[in-house]
Amino acid sequence: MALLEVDNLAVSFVTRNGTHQAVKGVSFSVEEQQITAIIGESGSGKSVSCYAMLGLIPSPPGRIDGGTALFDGQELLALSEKELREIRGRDIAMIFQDPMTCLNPFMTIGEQLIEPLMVHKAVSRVQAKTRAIELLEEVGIRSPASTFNSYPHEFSGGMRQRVMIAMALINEPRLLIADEPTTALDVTIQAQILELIAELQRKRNIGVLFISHDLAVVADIADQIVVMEQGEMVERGHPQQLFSNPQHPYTRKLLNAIPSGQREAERVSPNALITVKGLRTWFHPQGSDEPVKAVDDVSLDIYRGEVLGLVGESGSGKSTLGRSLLRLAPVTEGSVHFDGTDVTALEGNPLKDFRRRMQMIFQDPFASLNPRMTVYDTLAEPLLLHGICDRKGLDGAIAKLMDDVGLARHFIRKYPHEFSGGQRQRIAIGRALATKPEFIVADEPVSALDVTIQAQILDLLEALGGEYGLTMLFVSHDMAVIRRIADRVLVMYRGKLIESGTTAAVFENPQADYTRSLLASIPSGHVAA
Amino acid sequence: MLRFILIRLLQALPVILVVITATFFLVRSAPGGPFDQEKVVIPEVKRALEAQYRLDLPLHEQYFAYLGDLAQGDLGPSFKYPGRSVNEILFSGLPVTAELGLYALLIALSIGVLAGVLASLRPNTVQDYIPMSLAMIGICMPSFLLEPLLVLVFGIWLDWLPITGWGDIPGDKILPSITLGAAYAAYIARLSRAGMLEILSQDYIRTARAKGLSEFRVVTKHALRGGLIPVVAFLGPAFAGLLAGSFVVETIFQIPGLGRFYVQAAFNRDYTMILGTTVFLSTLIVFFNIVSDVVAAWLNPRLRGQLGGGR
Amino acid sequence: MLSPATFRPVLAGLCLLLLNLTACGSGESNVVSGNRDGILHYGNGSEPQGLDPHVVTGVPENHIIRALFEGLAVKNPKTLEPEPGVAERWEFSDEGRIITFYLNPGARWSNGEQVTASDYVWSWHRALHPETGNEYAYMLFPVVNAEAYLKGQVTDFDEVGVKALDDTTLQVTLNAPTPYFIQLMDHYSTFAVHPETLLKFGKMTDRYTPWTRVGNIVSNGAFKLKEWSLNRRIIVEKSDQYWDRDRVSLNGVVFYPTENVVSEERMFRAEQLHYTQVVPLDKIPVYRELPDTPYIQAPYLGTYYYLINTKRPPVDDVRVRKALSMSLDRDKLVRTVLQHTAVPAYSITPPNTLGYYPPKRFDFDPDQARQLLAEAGYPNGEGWPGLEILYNTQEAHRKIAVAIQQMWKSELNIDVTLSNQEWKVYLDAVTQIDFQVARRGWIGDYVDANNFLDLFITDGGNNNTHYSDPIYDDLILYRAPKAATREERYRLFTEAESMLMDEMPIIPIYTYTWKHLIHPSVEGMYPNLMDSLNLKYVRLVSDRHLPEALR
Amino acid sequence: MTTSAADLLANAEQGSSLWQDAWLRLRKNKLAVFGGAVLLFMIVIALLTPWIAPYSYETQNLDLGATPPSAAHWLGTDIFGRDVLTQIMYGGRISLAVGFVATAVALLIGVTWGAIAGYVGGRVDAIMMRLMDILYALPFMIFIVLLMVVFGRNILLLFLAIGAVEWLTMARIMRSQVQSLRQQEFVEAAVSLGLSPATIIRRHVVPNALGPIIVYTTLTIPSVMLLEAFLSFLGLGIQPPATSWGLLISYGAETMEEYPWLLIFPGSALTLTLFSLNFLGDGLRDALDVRGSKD
Repeated sequence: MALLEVDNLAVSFVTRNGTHQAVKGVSFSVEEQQITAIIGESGSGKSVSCYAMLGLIPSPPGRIDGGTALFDGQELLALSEKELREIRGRDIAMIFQDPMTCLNPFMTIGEQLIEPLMVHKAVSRVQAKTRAIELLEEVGIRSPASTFNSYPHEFSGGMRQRVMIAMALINEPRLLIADEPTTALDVTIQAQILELIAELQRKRNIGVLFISHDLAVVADIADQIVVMEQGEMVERGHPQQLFSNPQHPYTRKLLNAIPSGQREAERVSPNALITVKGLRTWFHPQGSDEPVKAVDDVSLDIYRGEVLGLVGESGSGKSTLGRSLLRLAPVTEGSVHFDGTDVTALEGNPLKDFRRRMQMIFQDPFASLNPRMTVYDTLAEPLLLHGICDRKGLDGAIAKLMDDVGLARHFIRKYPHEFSGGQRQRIAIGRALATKPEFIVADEPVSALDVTIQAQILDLLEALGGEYGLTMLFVSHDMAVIRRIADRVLVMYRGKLIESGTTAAVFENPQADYTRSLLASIPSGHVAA
Repeated sequence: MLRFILIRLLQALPVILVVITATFFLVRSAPGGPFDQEKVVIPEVKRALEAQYRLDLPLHEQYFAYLGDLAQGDLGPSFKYPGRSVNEILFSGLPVTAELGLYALLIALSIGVLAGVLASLRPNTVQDYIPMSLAMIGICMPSFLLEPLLVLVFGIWLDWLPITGWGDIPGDKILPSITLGAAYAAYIARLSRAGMLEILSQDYIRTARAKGLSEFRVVTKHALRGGLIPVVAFLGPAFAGLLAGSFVVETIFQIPGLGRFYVQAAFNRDYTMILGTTVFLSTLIVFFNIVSDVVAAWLNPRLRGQLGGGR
Repeated sequence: MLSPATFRPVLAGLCLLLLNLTACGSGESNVVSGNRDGILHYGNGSEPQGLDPHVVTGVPENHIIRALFEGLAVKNPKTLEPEPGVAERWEFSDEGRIITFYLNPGARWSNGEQVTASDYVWSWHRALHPETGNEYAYMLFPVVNAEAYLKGQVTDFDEVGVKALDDTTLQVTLNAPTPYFIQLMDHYSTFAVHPETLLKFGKMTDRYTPWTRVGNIVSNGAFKLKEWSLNRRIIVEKSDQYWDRDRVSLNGVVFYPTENVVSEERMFRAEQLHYTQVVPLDKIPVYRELPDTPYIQAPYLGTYYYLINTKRPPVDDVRVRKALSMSLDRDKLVRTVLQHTAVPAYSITPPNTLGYYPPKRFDFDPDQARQLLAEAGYPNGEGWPGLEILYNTQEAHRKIAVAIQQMWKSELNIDVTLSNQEWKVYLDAVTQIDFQVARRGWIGDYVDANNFLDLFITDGGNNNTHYSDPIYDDLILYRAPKAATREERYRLFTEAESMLMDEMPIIPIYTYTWKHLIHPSVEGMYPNLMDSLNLKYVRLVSDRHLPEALR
Repeated sequence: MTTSAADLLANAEQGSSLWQDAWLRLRKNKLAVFGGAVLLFMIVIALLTPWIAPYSYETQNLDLGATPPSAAHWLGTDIFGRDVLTQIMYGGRISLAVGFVATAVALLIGVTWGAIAGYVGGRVDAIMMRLMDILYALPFMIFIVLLMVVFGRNILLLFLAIGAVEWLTMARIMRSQVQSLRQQEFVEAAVSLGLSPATIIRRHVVPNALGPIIVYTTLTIPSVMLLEAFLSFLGLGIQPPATSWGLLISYGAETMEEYPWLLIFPGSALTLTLFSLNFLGDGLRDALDVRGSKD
């Protein structure tokens, strides 16, 4: 018998605006000692179904409409809150997506770690601590005894996720639910965590329910894959079978969306639009005398018409570099020549003029659009500001922009919150293009998007780049995306450039160790596709 | 940590100096003087009085003389109460007012936090509406209205509690403390509700629930610490506010505290007393703001690191 | 690590709070324990400024100082006639210009020393010294050269008319016969202080030395200072050195600074006070209807009136002033707003001021008022330029002003605005005569019409109306003091007062009464025109209770 | 490829403007609608008072004195025999005016100050915050009393003085809002478009900080009204016979045993208004939070 057998589960949310069916009769199972992965994009109901059966969705507004969830023969949906509590944290443990927010910042790691043990099992504090330290060691935390009394903020994301895993495992659960446990992490860390989960699963013989939006990530480790779309299960099967012979069109769409291929280095004319020399951007955090050297002595050229990929992990300074070029971050030292003019010294109107010529596309389309301005207002602002068109021509210019970025014109009076992530990113692109810029910094423009949308946006950027004759600095942590879109690649590590070259050269013949480890951590699913 | 506090204290000095200067000249520009009486004072007598209190000097000399005395901790003699120094009056009233403020604050805290937390646990239900409506009443109800109500009900009709005095009769501290604390209880209730709602929507609360903790434990161990930080940050200014705002309560309940002097001093043109209370209060306000900032920062492990103290 | 540490002090605080706050039960009331122990609990209005007789001014101070000190002569609480205090008798000579006080050889300071005539000379020197800044120094101005000494025109105090002939004989020389001078000996500004005690803490003329503190102060009254808690209470206990101690019944008095009248009344109802300084107006009808009411009301030597700036239009016209005054229905005002707690006044001097009755020159007559107004050029209020009443912020003044505003509106059809100002601003405006109409009250310092009528001499400090009439000045300043008999003097006063009311620089409104709540267990408090209380006659009787209806 | 504006608008899907949208959401919130209706009612009554008040405002009937509610005087009369309903209606004019105007002053100063300090940051912020520290450190009761004493009283100054005290917290809230908004990418986007700081604050920052500001505003109005009552009580506020709810309450409180209706009715009017304000404020905040409503 399966460890967890979910059958026809339905969940809905009742709000002021009506009832929303989040999960519409989903069935899946987790076998003992196996990994089942649920794949789906945001809003597909994959997380909700798992939380619902453990009584973790707030009710109201959440409501379980029907179905069964048998855990080890026990009907979870029929249990009282108290009985469910007994199971949670003891038999079924969870790991969540964002280790930054899932650990209580006000409690020490140790205190949080031993809590499930103290609550569910009659152990003394000392015993619990011993056990916790053992586990910390097992999940790969160095000097666990001394970290026991540290607070979460003293750890990096990867380390916190290890702590979360240790916390989940401390009661030797039989089922581990991992909700996007690697999504918020850097690629190299992502690979390590995946490996750790797989290893622990093998060693301890537990069932794992792995929730992810990224098919490539789960391809390696899952024994079974369930694909969900808009609250419904569209396909399930073994990874091999799924990858080789996807049945449902949506599954095919997901597979196709995995970034692949490599751009041909077509037109790298050594005609520099931007020349950066000895650029330093240092920050001085309050209460610390040590400056943070976000960008430290970087020199580079960006050629007219090229897409220059900039890779690096979080904290490598890649975003700061992009912002420094646009004068959005204060430059400490060095020069940035744009078309022969040093923009680091510009102020007032000349600066405003240059701002028109260089634009930026941000990572998070939820944050980069003013939530209280309509699409029309958002697009009109740059057009009017820079006198691209007058009041009369405004509607026409906006309509053209909408067409260019692939948005239906009738959306024009809507607010950002009424759009999906992909649509918002289109608006953001439209805003950047409105000034008819020559140069665009795209800062992780697709990493907050679902995979299928990712592909569309990349296509759009590519197409528009040609149409508008853009030069682009494309910042990303995702090697696959970079390979897909960039002509040349720069690799950044701790504020410095450590490798540069054509995309082909960097990917096929990496020089720096760090580049090699980056490449190695690309989930093999990408390769398989 | 120490450095942070020191810097804050140093920054406070010019602030207080400006306050003193502004008050000094503001007070002096008010019509009427400390020795004006209903029955007119003979000019010779008035001159003698002004000479005794240095009021015959040019204004700027008075100002610097005052600062000189202040530097030595001398707030000068009271005009209204000859024979008493301002220091003496302040320090005779301070313990009483501080005690009253402390009780009021404790009452405000216990009622406010309880109501706020209860409300936050079931937002938009009766359990939320009732305490929050009471809080709204608490905010809206002026103390000069709440006081007679409380006195009438508990002091006269029910005859449970004494209605005046401070420490003379057992139980006479209850009504003034409640009266003074009510408005703050209401603010604290709102603050803790908002803080708790914020924290309860955090991911780590879900983590705690996923661990199988009881709801009580989730609230007390995981949510309260973060949820009450805004309340802690509010306590400093609140306490300073309580000290300064005890005027009505102290007058009505005949409590020998500081508050009765503040407003009276302004009406009496008791220059030294006005300045003394202003200096004293500003110092308290600044001090308590620093304290509550430091405590709030200290309670937050992320900020505690920034304070430089480590753990 | 955080949680218990954070909440422990809070918990501890809560426990402390509970311990300290509860321990409920009202316990024994002040009245019950006071009656048993002979302690009077006295609502005294406010915290006294101080206890130095030559420094303070004010009524609450008066009550305490007169418990601690005693003057040469005191007022009989029933008749207000002088009776022996420190002086066992006194003699007039030189047609009343010289008074010789014979001090009681048994009069003692609280430290056991004898009260001597030279103590008085020293004290009056202090009271009149220009550097002391005694605001009540003018009480001694009838004494030869007293005013000149204060103003620095005479620098040798020996020239002032006060001499110690020996330890028990004090001779005072006056400028002119002053019938009320003996009364002034019961005013604290003429009291003796103990010279050595003062000198121990500073110079003779110092205003702020700690000589009046508990343990320092040496006094000569029926009581001595036992406790002085700022803004909380002042306790005096019976003095074992007082010459007339056998007559003193109380063992002590507790004075409370009952600033808030509403609270004071509640304290009385809860039997925390034997005596209240005032009674809230709105409570008076309730108290009046009680059987055996503790509410006592009696005429008071004071007049409530409106000052008129006789140089500012439209009230520079005497017809307008009269119209305003005649259109005031004082009876109605007293009946309604004032709840019968005042007596309508038609002149400045209160009736029966030691047998003097002021003339009544006009009455409530709206018809004549309208006619006068029309004559002045404002028929039925037409063309009225507006008028502002200035008063200082106080509930009672507000009520009267609001009612008067409406009376003038309805009787004369004129618009009047109100301006309430806080005390010092109001005083400033009144002193500068920067108003049209301003409220004013005058409480007599001594029982004599002169105390009211000399307000309005030309440029008098408390005139405040620009009223000036040389004939009036002559009557008050020169002719009345020289009057041979009381009848002659009163006739001159009547003449002057008639002149005053014909010019109407003030609108008299009512004569004050004083109102107290006195617990039935208190005996020996008598109603009198000065609201003068001599605590040495007060006795407490047990087993008397407030009327049931109050509890 | 030219599209006329008319075309574009005609084709536009039933869009929702911020306020339109907020209005729709607000209408669904029964409490907020109730609050708004009561408030509107109060304001209309206040505006129309001179024409609809049952009695003249000044008319006294001294011999009648204080009487409990009756057919002639629905809410009774006060000690001058004046109609309490009329008094409350006139008092409402002052109270509402003080509440709204002083709060508007506080809003204007506070929001501007806080937005500038928070957005510009650095030295400007430090100086502005020091100035606020100074004002914070002034014992404000004494400060207002002194202001009124020194400059004399008129109602305009009263508004200003109260506003001048209440804006401090407003500025603090605004500043912290702006500081966090400043980190948001859409503000960065606005910078990269080349917008001036003033435009960015006006168009991008302030509208997004409305929620907490609205809530604090609804808290400020009661405290302003109470402050006015307290000042009037001390004789530093409005001049009799003009009155306000706070003043009526403070008089009523003194005679609550004898004439309870003098306390109950003005108290109810004030409490009802403040409750309504609170409901409306909370409703507005929710309604304006376009993001929160989607999920």
